[in-house]
Order: sequence, then C-alpha cells, then structure tokens
Amino acid sequence: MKIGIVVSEGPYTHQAADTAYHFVKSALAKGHEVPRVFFYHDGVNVSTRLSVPPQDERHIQKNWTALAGEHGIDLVVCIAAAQRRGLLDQNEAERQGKDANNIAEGFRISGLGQLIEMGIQTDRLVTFGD
Amino acid sequence: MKIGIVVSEGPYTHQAADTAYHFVKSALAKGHEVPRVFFYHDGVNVSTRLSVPPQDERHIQKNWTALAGEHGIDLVVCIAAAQRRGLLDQNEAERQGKDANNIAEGFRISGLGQLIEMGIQTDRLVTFGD
Amino acid sequence: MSEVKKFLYVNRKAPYGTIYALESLEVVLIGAAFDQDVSLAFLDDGVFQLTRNQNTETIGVKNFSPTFRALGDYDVTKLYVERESLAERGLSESDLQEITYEDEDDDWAEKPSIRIVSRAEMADIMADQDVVLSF
Amino acid sequence: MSEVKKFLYVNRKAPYGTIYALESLEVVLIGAAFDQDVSLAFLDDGVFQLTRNQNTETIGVKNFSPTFRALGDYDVTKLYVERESLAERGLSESDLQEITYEDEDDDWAEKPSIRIVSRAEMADIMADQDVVLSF
Amino acid sequence: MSTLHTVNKSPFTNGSLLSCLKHCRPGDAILLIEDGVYGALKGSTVADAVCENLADVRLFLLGGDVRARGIEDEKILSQARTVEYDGYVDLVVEHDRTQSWL
Amino acid sequence: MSTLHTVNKSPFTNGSLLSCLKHCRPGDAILLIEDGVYGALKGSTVADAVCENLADVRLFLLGGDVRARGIEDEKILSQARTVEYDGYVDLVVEHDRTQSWL
Repeated sequence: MKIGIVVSEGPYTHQAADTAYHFVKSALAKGHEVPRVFFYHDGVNVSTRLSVPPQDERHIQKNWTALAGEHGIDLVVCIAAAQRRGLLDQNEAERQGKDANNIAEGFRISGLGQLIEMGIQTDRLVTFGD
Repeated sequence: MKIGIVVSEGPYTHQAADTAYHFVKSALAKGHEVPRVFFYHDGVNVSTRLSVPPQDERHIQKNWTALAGEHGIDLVVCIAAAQRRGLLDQNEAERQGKDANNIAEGFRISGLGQLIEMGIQTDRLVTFGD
Repeated sequence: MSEVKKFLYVNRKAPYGTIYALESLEVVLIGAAFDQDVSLAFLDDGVFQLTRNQNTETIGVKNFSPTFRALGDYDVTKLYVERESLAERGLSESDLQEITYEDEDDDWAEKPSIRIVSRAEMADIMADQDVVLSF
Repeated sequence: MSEVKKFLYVNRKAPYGTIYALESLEVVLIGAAFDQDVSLAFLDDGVFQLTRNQNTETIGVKNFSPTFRALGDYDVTKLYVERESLAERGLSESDLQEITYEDEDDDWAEKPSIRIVSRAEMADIMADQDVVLSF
Repeated sequence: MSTLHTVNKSPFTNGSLLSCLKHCRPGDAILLIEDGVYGALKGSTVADAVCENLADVRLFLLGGDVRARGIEDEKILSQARTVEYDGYVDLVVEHDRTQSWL
Repeated sequence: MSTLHTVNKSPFTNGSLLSCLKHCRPGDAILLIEDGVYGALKGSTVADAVCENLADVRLFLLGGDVRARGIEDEKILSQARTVEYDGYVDLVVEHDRTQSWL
C-alpha cells in the first residue's frame, strides 16, 4: 500500500518527527511504499543541516536523510512555511538575496501542491503533528 | 523598573514572539528598562536572518533587531537550544564544522547562565511562550 | 489525474494564537486547483476562525478572515460548522461572518457556504472522506 | 552577586511528547551554580516527569529521568509535587522514583527531595517566590 | 505580596486557565492574553467555573487580542476589565511576580 | 468503512481525546500515541469518560510511548491493547482513513 506522511512539528521540540520516522521505517519494513513525506508548519525545521544535537541524542535530520536515501523517499519541505521560518535552499537563497542556505541533503523545497498530490496518489495519509 | 523577558516559542507559529515584542515596546515607552531578552526552546528560531515572510506580514526578526538596536537590549539566544535546532553564529559554525550560519544582527548566542543572571538582576521576569 | 477524492480539512484550533488556521487556509487555496471534492470542518476551537469583525491591527498580525469569503470563487463551498462547538463557547451562527457562493447549477444563485451541523452529523461527514488533513 | 533570590521552576508538562521537561532540567542544572534558593514545582502533567521505570529505548529519545536523582549533588533538594495532580492521574507517591539528598546540616543524613504538597500549599509556595520560570 | 498570572490558551482546549484559577490567592490578578481571551466569554461551558473562582482575584483581558478574535464587548464577562499593552506592563509592575501558565 | 483516530496529547491538559471519542463511529479504532497514552490510565479523572465511549470502538496504545513514560501494565485500562510501530502501520492499513486529532 502507498502511504503518504505529513510532519507538522519541528525536531526535538515535539515528538512528531520521531514518531513519523519510526512509523515510516516500520511501514517500509512491512513492504509498504512511502513515496513522499511532506514537511509543513514547524515541520520544515526538520530539514536544517545546521542542527548539532548533543552526542548522546538522536540526529533527527540525518536519520531522515539516510532513510530517504536508502528507500528513495521524496522529502518535500513546504516553500511558504519554510520562507517564514528561515529554511532556504541555494536557489531560494539566491532568489531572496540571502547570504546563506541551510537545507540538508535529501530534502527539497516545493509547493503545497505536492501535499495535495500526495493525498491524491497515496492510499493512506498519516499526519504527525501537535 | 528592570524587566527581564523570556521568549519560548518560534516566530509566526505561536504569537509569543509578537506579544513579547509589543510588551517590550510598551515597557520602554513607559520608561522601564529591558536589559535583556532571553530566547529559549523554539524561541531561538526568532533569531534566524534567513526568514522571508510574505510582504504583507510583519518581519519578526527585523522588528527585534531594530528594537534592540534602538534601546540597547541584549538579545541572547540559548546555545544549547540553538544547537539542537540549527541556529548558529559564525563562531559556532566554525567550531562545529558547519558551512553556514544564520543568526541575525543584534542577537548573540550564549549560555543558560544568562537567563539565571537576568532573573537575579531584574525586578520582574515575564515569560512569553506556549 | 482523473480520480476525484473527497478531501476534508479539519480545523480545530483558534486563529492568531498559533499559525495553524492560517496555514490550513493556504493549503485549501492551493488544493482548490486540483479539482477534488473539498470540504472544510470547523469544530472545537476551530469555530473561532469564522467570527465576524476580526480586527488584528493592535497585535500586528495579518487578518486573514476575509479570505474565507473568497473561498466560493475557488469552488470551495462546503464549510461545516459544529453546532455543539459553537454552543459550548457561548456562540451561535449569528456570531459568524456570512460566507456565500454562487451556485452555477442553479442559475448562479447566491447560497450560504456555512452549514451548521450537529456533532453526530460531523462524525458522519468525517467518516465519508478519502483524505483527512488535520490542522 | 551577593543577593539570594527564590527561584521556582514550574513544571506542568509531560516528558518526551515535548521537550519542555528536558530543557527545564537543563536550566535547573545550570542555575544551580548561581547559589540561589531553588525550588521545583511539579503539578498538572508535570508530575509525569517523575514516574519510575521510564524506558525510552523504543522511541529513541534520551531518557533524562535519572538526572532528577542527581539534583541533590547540585544542592537542588526541594521538589514539590502536587497531591491533587497525582490523584487526578490515578497516581500516588509510590509511582514516583525516589529522589534523595544528603543534608549537610544534619550529618549528611539521606533525606527525600520529593515533598508531596496539597494544591493550597502549592499556591503558597508559588506566592513565596521572587522569580517564577514556567515550562 | 501578590502575583500576576497570565494565561494564553483557550480554556476549551487546554486546562491552564482552570489550573491557574485553582492556584490564585486573594489579591492576585489574572490577565488573559492571546488565545487565553476566550476564557472571558459569557455563557460558555467554562464561564461558571471562571466566575466562581474570581471572588478575591481580578480578571483582565488584553484588548488587542480580544479585537483580533472578533469578540464583541457584550460577549465578555462583566467581571473582566480590558487593558492594552501598556496596562499589561503596569500589571507586571504592580504585582511582585508574574507567573505564565504555559 | 472505518477510521483510525490517533490522539497524541494528554487528556488532562488537552481536549483532543474527549473530542475524538465524541466523533467516533462504531467500528472505528483509537490509537493513543506520544503524550496521548496517558488517556489509558486507570483510575484517572478521565478514565470513566473514556470507557463510556468505547462500546463500539477499539482502543490501542503505542507500546514505546507507554514504556518511555514509565506506565506499568497494571495501571492501564483493561480495554486497551498495546501495539508497536508495526502494529500502528497495520492499523493504518486496516482502516480506510487515518484522522489525527492534533
């Protein structure tokens, strides 16, 4: 079965990004497809590559990047939500005249249409948020 | 009177950073001192200079930077909370081997001791959070 | 994409204190381009999103409540509001802004988009969806 | 800084679902170096922070509950827990981990740090502070 | 010695206001801000619980938040007084400490 | 046609669980995750309200979240069944839709 995922809260602050990660791993292990994870609201903060959690803590962004790389998951960060919150890729940074960007490998910035499309093209949609 | 301020939630997502801003402006207008604002939890996200809110929305980071510049307010971003969430200044970025930094002018990264010190040295402490 | 799915946007949070209400509306506007069967549910504190006369001047936050009145132009015409949620908050339908659409199947007659439903009806509406997005 | 102020850390949120409990504890540990008069209040869902036998292995989040047992070494010895909050959650004192400190004024006798108080007593404790930090 | 309590959450979703009310002492004040202003709605399911606990406690509302949410004056409990941001500052100064019920 | 409802908030702080219970239909299931697992505590102030609404609805708990919070088996309502992340996936698949009560 195809399962679409929405992550609505930021890393560490809420458990949502962790629960979503464990859920997706289990879904893949059971043979389901997870074509896309859509990061919305504060969920866009998961995509920063500048996070430096303590050594004895999980690294939420790296976990997602690794899982997506292994299984070909499309990690989409909502552009409107990301702009407000200061998450930019190189293109966006140039377009907005910003001197830095902070999106990690494996994540891409795109529009809300990708969320609707995911809802249309998957069999189930599961939201992790607050 | 000396009033210390804690901001515990990120910009746009929660109203806390807005309410704190209006409160501080009013306190200063009434002749009180606001020596320091301490950004903790998701509040550290207020300090990113990469935020690009829509044209018809307030720019929360720029509002704080301007207010602090005008009135000499010490805007302190908690280092532990900032590291988890991917907020770094140039020094921190170099120390952590990161290729970018994102802290805006007027904010500085420091330790939790600055929060306690603020509690000791001010007459009132007001927390804005969720 | 020829398949039409039933999408329900569930709004359970108040406006302005948090951004969920605004960002939910942004999804609805984008989603309207996909020609799906769209409904909006307002229950619990979500009913506060639709109150009349919101004025955000003092708090310096953008007032997005007029956008609800534009939803008809995007063919989003089913805004279900739970009666019990209103009553628990001391509100009634007259406290909500009027939102209408022009019904192309009825000679463009102007009709109300807000439909007050009971909690049991809301449960039935929720159970009739393909995709539920929660805000 | 010779002035000693009364600091109260108010914990009203459950652990792990959100980070507030952990980041509150980080403040307490740093704050201990400042030689102030420190108390911790646990009420509402904050009482869940102190339950025994927390095991976070499956959820992959760091278990910080053992840190509470180290607070005595930092001279943080007053952990007030509200009895009504426990009872409302079906809990009693025996569901909480044991946290002790060695009382230097009493020949280093080991004493309990957790003090179960009534809601009225908790209100009095809150009203007796110079600085209240809320998490 | 008195406390200013602030509550910023809707009482229909979150227990902070009721918990705050149970921990107030005579002479304290409660200021409802942000989504907390819904706690002063007349005729709601929490209105009685709020009023019962206001005997020795003053209730304030932040005006900007009330107007943002479209709450008309006649919908507000008669016990509540509206202040603006400068009144908020005065309340903080007048009380010995501020406790935020987050 | 049935729904899996997930609740991730403590019922002592937040109204999501009670609202969810009032919107369930026969054959639906509720899965308590994250801080939501406190909703299955025996002898709490919400336990009766939870049980009363479970006639035709199954109640599940996410085991990892229960253990993280130190909730012993004997503290949990007998109506609740514990599943792990793979059981969570099965529940999502078995029901026609998933509704998150955020």
